[in-house]
Amino acid sequence: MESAATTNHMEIVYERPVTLTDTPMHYCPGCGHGVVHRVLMEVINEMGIQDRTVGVAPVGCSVFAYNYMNVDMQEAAHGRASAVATGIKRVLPEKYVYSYQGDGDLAAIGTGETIHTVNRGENILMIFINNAIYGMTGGQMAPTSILGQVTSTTPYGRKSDLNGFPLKITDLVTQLPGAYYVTRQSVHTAAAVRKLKKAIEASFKYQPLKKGTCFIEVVSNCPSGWKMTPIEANAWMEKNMFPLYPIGDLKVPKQN
Amino acid sequence: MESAATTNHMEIVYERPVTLTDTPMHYCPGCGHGVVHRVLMEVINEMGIQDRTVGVAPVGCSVFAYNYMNVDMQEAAHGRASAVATGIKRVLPEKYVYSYQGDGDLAAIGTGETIHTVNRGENILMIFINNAIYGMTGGQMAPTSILGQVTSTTPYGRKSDLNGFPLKITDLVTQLPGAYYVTRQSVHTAAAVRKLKKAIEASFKYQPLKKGTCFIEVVSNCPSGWKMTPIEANAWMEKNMFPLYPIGDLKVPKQN
Amino acid sequence: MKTAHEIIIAGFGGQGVLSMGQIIAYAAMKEGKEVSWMPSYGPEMRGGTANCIVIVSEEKINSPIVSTFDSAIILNQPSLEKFADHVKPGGLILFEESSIINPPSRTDVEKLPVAALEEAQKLNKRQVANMILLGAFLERRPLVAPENVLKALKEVLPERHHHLLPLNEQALLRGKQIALELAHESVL
Amino acid sequence: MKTAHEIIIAGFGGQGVLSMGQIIAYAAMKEGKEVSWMPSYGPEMRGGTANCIVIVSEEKINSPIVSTFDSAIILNQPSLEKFADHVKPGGLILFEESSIINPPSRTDVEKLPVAALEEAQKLNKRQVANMILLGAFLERRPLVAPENVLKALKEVLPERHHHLLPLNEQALLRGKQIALELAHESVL
Amino acid sequence: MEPTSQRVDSSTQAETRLMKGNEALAEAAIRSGMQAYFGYPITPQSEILEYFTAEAPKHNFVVLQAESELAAINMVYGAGGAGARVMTSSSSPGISLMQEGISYMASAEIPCLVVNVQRGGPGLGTIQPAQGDYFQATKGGGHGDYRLLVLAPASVQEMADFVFDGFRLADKYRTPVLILADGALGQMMEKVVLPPSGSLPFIDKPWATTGKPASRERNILTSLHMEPEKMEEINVKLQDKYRKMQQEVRYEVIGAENPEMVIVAFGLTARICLKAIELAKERGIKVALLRPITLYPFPYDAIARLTSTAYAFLTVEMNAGQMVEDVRLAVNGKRPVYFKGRMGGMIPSPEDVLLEIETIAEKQQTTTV
Amino acid sequence: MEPTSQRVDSSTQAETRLMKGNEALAEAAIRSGMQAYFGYPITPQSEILEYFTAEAPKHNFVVLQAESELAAINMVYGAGGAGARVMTSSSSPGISLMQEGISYMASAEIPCLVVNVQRGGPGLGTIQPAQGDYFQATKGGGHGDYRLLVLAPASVQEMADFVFDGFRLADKYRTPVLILADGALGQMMEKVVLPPSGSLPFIDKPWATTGKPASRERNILTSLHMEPEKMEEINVKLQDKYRKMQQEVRYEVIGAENPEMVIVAFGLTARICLKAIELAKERGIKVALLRPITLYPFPYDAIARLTSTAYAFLTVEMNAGQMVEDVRLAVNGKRPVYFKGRMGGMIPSPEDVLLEIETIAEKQQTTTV
Amino acid sequence: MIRGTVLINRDICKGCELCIAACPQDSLGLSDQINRHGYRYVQLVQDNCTGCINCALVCPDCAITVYQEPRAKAKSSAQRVPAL
Amino acid sequence: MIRGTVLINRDICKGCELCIAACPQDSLGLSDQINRHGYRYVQLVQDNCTGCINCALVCPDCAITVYQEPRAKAKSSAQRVPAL
Ligand SMILES: Cc1ncc(C[n+]2csc(CCOP(=O)(O)OP(=O)(O)O)c2C)c(N)n1
Ligand SMILES: Cc1ncc(C[n+]2csc(CCOP(=O)(O)OP(=O)(O)O)c2C)c(N)n1
Ligand code: SF4
Ligand code: SF4
Ligand code: SF4
Ligand code: SF4
Ligand code: SF4
Ligand code: SF4
Ligand SMILES: [Mg+2]
Ligand SMILES: [Mg+2]
Repeated sequence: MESAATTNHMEIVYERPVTLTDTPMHYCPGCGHGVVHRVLMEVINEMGIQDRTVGVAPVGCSVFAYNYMNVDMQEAAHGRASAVATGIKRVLPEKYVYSYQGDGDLAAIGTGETIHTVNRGENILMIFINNAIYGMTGGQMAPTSILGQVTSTTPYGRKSDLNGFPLKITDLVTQLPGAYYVTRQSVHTAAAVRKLKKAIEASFKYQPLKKGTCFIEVVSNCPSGWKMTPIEANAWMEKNMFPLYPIGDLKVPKQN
Repeated sequence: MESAATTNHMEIVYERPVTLTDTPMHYCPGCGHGVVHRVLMEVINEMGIQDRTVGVAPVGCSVFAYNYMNVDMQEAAHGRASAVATGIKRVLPEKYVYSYQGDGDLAAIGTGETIHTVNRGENILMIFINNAIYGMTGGQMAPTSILGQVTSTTPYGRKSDLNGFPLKITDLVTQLPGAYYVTRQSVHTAAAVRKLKKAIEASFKYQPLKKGTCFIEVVSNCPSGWKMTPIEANAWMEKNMFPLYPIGDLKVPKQN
Repeated sequence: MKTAHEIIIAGFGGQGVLSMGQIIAYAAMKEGKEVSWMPSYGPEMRGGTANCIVIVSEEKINSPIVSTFDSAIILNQPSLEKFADHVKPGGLILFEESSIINPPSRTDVEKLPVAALEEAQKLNKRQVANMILLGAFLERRPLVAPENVLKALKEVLPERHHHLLPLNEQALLRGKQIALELAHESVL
Repeated sequence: MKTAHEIIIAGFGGQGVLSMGQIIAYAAMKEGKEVSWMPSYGPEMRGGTANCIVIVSEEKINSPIVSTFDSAIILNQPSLEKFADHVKPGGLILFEESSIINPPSRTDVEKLPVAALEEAQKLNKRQVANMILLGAFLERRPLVAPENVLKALKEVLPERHHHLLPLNEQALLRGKQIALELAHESVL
Repeated sequence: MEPTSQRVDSSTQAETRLMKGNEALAEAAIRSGMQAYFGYPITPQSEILEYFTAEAPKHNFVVLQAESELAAINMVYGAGGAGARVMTSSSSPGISLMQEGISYMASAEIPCLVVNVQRGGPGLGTIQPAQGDYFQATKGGGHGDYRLLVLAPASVQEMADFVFDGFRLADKYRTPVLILADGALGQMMEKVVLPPSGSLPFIDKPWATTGKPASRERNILTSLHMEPEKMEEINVKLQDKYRKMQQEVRYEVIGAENPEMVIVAFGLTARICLKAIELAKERGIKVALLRPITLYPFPYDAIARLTSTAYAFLTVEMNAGQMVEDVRLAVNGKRPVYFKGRMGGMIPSPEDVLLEIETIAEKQQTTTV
Repeated sequence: MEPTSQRVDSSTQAETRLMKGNEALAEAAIRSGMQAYFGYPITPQSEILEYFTAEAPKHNFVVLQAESELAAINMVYGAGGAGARVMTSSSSPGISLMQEGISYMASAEIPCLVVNVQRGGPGLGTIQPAQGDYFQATKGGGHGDYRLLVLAPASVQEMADFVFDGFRLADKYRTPVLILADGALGQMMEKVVLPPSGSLPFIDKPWATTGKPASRERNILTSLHMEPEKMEEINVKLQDKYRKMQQEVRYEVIGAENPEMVIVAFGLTARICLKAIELAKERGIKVALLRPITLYPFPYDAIARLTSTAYAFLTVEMNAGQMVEDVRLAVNGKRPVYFKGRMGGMIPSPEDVLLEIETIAEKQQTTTV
Repeated sequence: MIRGTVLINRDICKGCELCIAACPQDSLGLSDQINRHGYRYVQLVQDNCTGCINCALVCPDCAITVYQEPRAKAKSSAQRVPAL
Repeated sequence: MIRGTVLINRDICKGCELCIAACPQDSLGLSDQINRHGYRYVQLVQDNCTGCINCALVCPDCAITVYQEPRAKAKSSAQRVPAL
């Protein structure tokens, strides 16, 4: 530990939440997964719901989320996190249940489960990390990869005629009557992180109302998969992903 | 054969197309599947593309479509017709390829394939028979069943909190950039049948342009599953399904 | 009667073939007998033919599927062609008269043509033709007591159709009568 | 040299451990030898440790996975701890000097510490440390001819990095020199 | 439309009813205290889901028609992991789609009940009864080394009873249990004595993910272990469990004492063989039936013991020859093992089987003369 | 990031290269005239898809990253049914998801090549090499009675060669063929002599759905046959085909003539055993290796013949004991059959195997003394 | 008014009555007879058919062939297939 | 201006530099040393930290603890967790 100024007489204004385990995270330097994990755990800590929360980890870089998140967790098969979360929530309707998935997991192999979970309006929070690539398996094209993006399976850039178009799955789920709250956030600046935190807070507050699914897309980075430094990656994300995946709310509950 | 008036000196103004086999169809009396089959085969006959067309049958009441449609056909696993059609079209890009699926097939188990096929803009025609029920397996709830609808798995009526909402999958695929032409039609009147025929014609004309997927939903009936006479069924459909699934074009190619 | 009685009931779907079998099975069970009811469950779609095998036995039933029968109750021509030869010598072939164009030619079985449809029309309800057949059958093969058949009927019919019970009872009786009348002329 | 030479090369991911092995294998193949290169392919994510087993043989290679080695080229401390005891008596442990805090204590093997990182810094390219180690290794175990190593390098390096070939050659040479210098003081 | 047996009110009393196998199974599940069912319609077992949806309002269980079998099995994973007594059911093609999920559950040790009311395959096949999924059920249709405890009912009564056994064993071994039935068993009606409700106790599941209280570490359910050493450990643990499961082996032997011939058959086929054995007896051939009730664990020893009296074994299945491999492994070369199968939805008749018996008996005669 | 072996230009000449198994397989596929590939990334075989996407512009084949393994296998069905030389590849969990599709293809007789580069299971498991999918591959992980022709490569060379064999056999028998490799074979580099392009002829596929000309009836590819009689007919036809396929059995025997002990092992494990056999020889124990190259058809007869000389058999696998059942069936009780396995991504070492050999040899000594 | 007529394939007609509902002329009605599949089939009950083909368009079983007196310019939407 | 400071867990810092970019005070910089995972870690390079917690908010590895001189009314968005 290192600190230039002395901390005597100072008070802690930010520290690791107890809901985050001590295990150092395996993510690459600068990877957005870590930030989202932390913010999620901060909210659970601050809301005091650690003992009533069950999370579902996906297959993807965040497959080990359960090593870091200090809540009961299940690790789902690739793409099925929302089905697993459905199973949990249906038998434990009073618990807080969330799923956490990448773009390959949620928007490729898991498309059917994603659409139907939201369409049923399962009273869960779905967190969707869109980094426009398959991080874990070594940087292959994701459904959300942008046109022209070079990945290990689009070495000459994604072309719509060969590989289809970037899939805006969040826009699709927004259409579904089961969606209660849908928002798209990011974690590349302190301000963005604060907004994401509010969105997660709101989602957990909505959950006991049983009004439907809360769905949060986080437009994120993959420095390794994109072959960039974290700073470059965030800049690339702002420049190339934000126009396609604009940050902001897509559906907010009607005041009543 | 029976005819009150003599047919001497008269000419045939409607007869069975040669693209429809002689096999009597196994569908229940009044079932819309038969009409759609016939219209589809009329178009193929009239366009003279029988020798360049490959169809894909689903699992559902129309599983035996290949017994009636006099074109080369493959029978796909439940929900995978559009993946099978993708496989065919990718290796035979100059042929006309269509898939034919029910609502359980296309919008439940096959949701992922449906979304991704259209999102890739596969240059095929997808025909989607929405009869708001699983006809083949005995009248279970379909993703498109309407709220309150009594089916063998919603004996007290479909409830959104238990069973989710009617899934307007055609509205979803309309959003996808790969969709070139999306329309919703029906077959309960002669006028409706004429419109459907136009839609199918248009779709096959678009196919060689390689501009993306043509998607035709046919809002149809299931007298047996709904436990109604065909006439009652069509009336019920107009009254209950059309408001939710309004007939008309959802996406038409831009003129250019 | 020997310890097990094996019956095939066959016709078109919708003729009440399957419930006929169920009623026999249910009534026999109520009498403490061993029973099994095995439908030929059709293709995953409507229509077509339907049949079921019912076994009523004093002992535990092993195979619920048999290929020869003590009795056959036949409601259409294709079924007759399929099953007529599978009735054991000395067995019974009971059939709906108007539905059968070519009656069975076997001479080593009892043949009982019942004009059930016609009779049902007379009762103003085509749907009870199967009960007429059942009544006739039970007259010739009294596997279960009539009062138990009525009880079974009550159990098998959905509540909302219970007002039809008297009509069904009437049909059963009519069937019994017909069989009695025919008994005199029946050819072995 | 006996008919097969079994080598382990181990370090952190990104240190060029795997390509070192590939270069040896490729060069040996060009010389008509049998070769195998077996990476420990890591978890489905970035980072962590990496190693590969390279076998160069006059004869057909059966198991590409072995648990004792003729030579070990070690680039970090965890790898040294993992593999030091698996080097056959009389074998070679070559290691990057600055990365190893506790050098191997065995006395029945040849130990060759090479300050590859330091030397690479001198060449203004940390990334060629692995070539320095390779040069040193081939000096002590001349499994393949230097010209074939250069050829292999050309094949293994992506085209866009071909301008680095001279630098790599320099590094190889520097490694050779170091090994020669050390040879005099090396302890068995 | 086929008639449906009358619905019964689950009760704390045992009750005798005439029911379809599918319905008896569903009613038994309700009485067993099942807490959740997730499934997708498929013939010949859709009655199970239908029965649950009709009964649900009267009881306190979850029933959900999933969007696919894939979703269903993963919902089962979630609910089972959360500690619920949970099940799913399907028929052959649908069960194939569940293979990945089943492998996951075996590995993460999620107790649950899976019911396969088999139909004729391969492919879409037919909806007629078959036993073509024996290999898939007993050797593991999914990837990796795992086993399911497999129960093979042969009557409507067993369709009901094995639900209780299945849930009990699933909890006991923290493992998915499979009931391997067939379309005929699902569709036929027989008398069934329904077990009383509440007779199957619930056990503590301290490993379940129900929310981490301060008093314990978080619970994690996973099948991922990147270190092969750790993954091997998991496998060793599973294999130990499977060894322990051997004690659950069940079978019955019916027919001749000191038989000259033994038929091995399971499920409905076994009952058909009993009829054939009666016929054979009339012809003076002493045949016994060995009916495996658990297909995994398989009654190898029981079969091996019979090699001392029987001169031949005949395996009868509604498939092209699957269990016969296990019978051969049990007999281990000591006696000839014959096979008779019907496929694609065809049911062997007692006469089919009798013919085999006679042929084998004749062969034996010629050999011994 | 691991380095990737250099890409080579497919050519009409045979070429010698140093390549990863996955890449050699992909390059061989291109040279074999493969017309379409559909796949979904999964470690340890993603290089196959990556290789194809990099090479596609230079050649005339279709490569498509599907949205899932489920979609991929059904695209294979479509393309194969349309007459194309088509393949997919995946690793264990992904292959489980393909089981329904594979059963469909076997039934509809769609020729294609499926590659399983196995990793440790069950469940998500680990990405390290394993052979835990032997049962799934050889007994049918999907539903119904069907078999795949299964080839088990043991070297990078065979990873390449078996693509040619696979496509040839798939066409010959109108059947899906499976290459059962493992992660180590996919990731390791060896010398490979790449077969020249164009050396694998194309055959006529009059059954393919390519559009119905006036000159023939329409072609229908289906696995549905509602009449059980018809479905049984289909099954009989399939079983006939599988019997004919027995002639394709391949294996090799290496090591001592008239061995006292025979090791049966496939794939990479076989090569590890060879090393162990060398070590055993030094200790005076004469051991031979029988390596099944086709896992289905399995070399039962070849193994049975060896029972005349060997006093014991040892099966070594990277699983909990799967092929050993087939070895037992082949040996049929004539000799003891031992098993040594490592699981969950662990690779047995030659020393592991040697220990088993010595233990068996000792046991034999004590018995014979 | 143009004269037409229809030929109904009574063997494949399922008596769904959709054609009856679709006929603007009320020309069609159910027969009292049943065909070999057990269905009451449709027949012409009035000789006022115009050959508008509406009935044929809605028939799910393609059981209806429609004839019409020749006109200078046929306007039916169905292609004229020569009756071979 | 409020005074603050940060404590950086150098063992888990991965040197991604995102905190450096996020700091409005330019208080942070990369050290020349590497930690045991091989990463150059971050350290305070100027003593002008205000305790605004921006750095902590963007840190993917939760490597930063932030301190601040007590104010009458703390306005940080993070919950005050008593340091036990
Ligand atoms: C059935 C199955 N298919 C494929 C895989 C391989 N796989 C693991 S993670 C992954 C994709 C991960 O991408 P994403 O969901 O975007 O997560 P990220 O790593 O980018 O966070 C894939 C294809 C698998 N484990 N299981
Ligand atoms: C994998 C699989 N799951 C389930 C089934 C059973 N099944 C056959 S058709 C069908 C649904 C049919 O409904 P739909 O697609 O709406 O077609 P329809 O019959 O209404 O035309 C189902 C669930 C199957 N054959 N395969
Ligand atoms: S590969 Fe990408 S998504 Fe995965 S940990 Fe690294 S940076 Fe994050
Ligand atoms: S069940 Fe419904 S969809 Fe199927 S044929 Fe009958 S009416 Fe048509
Ligand atoms: S052609 Fe027109 S007028 Fe004639 S019967 Fe048909 S619908 Fe009626
Ligand atoms: S529409 Fe066709 S099937 Fe229906 S009644 Fe008329 S002719 Fe018959
Ligand atoms: S953001 Fe965190 S991990 Fe990155 S450099 Fe700063 S302290 Fe280190
Ligand atoms: S707390 Fe604010 S001022 Fe202090 S180092 Fe972090 S970002 Fe800079
Ligand atoms: Mg991603
Ligand atoms: Mg439908």
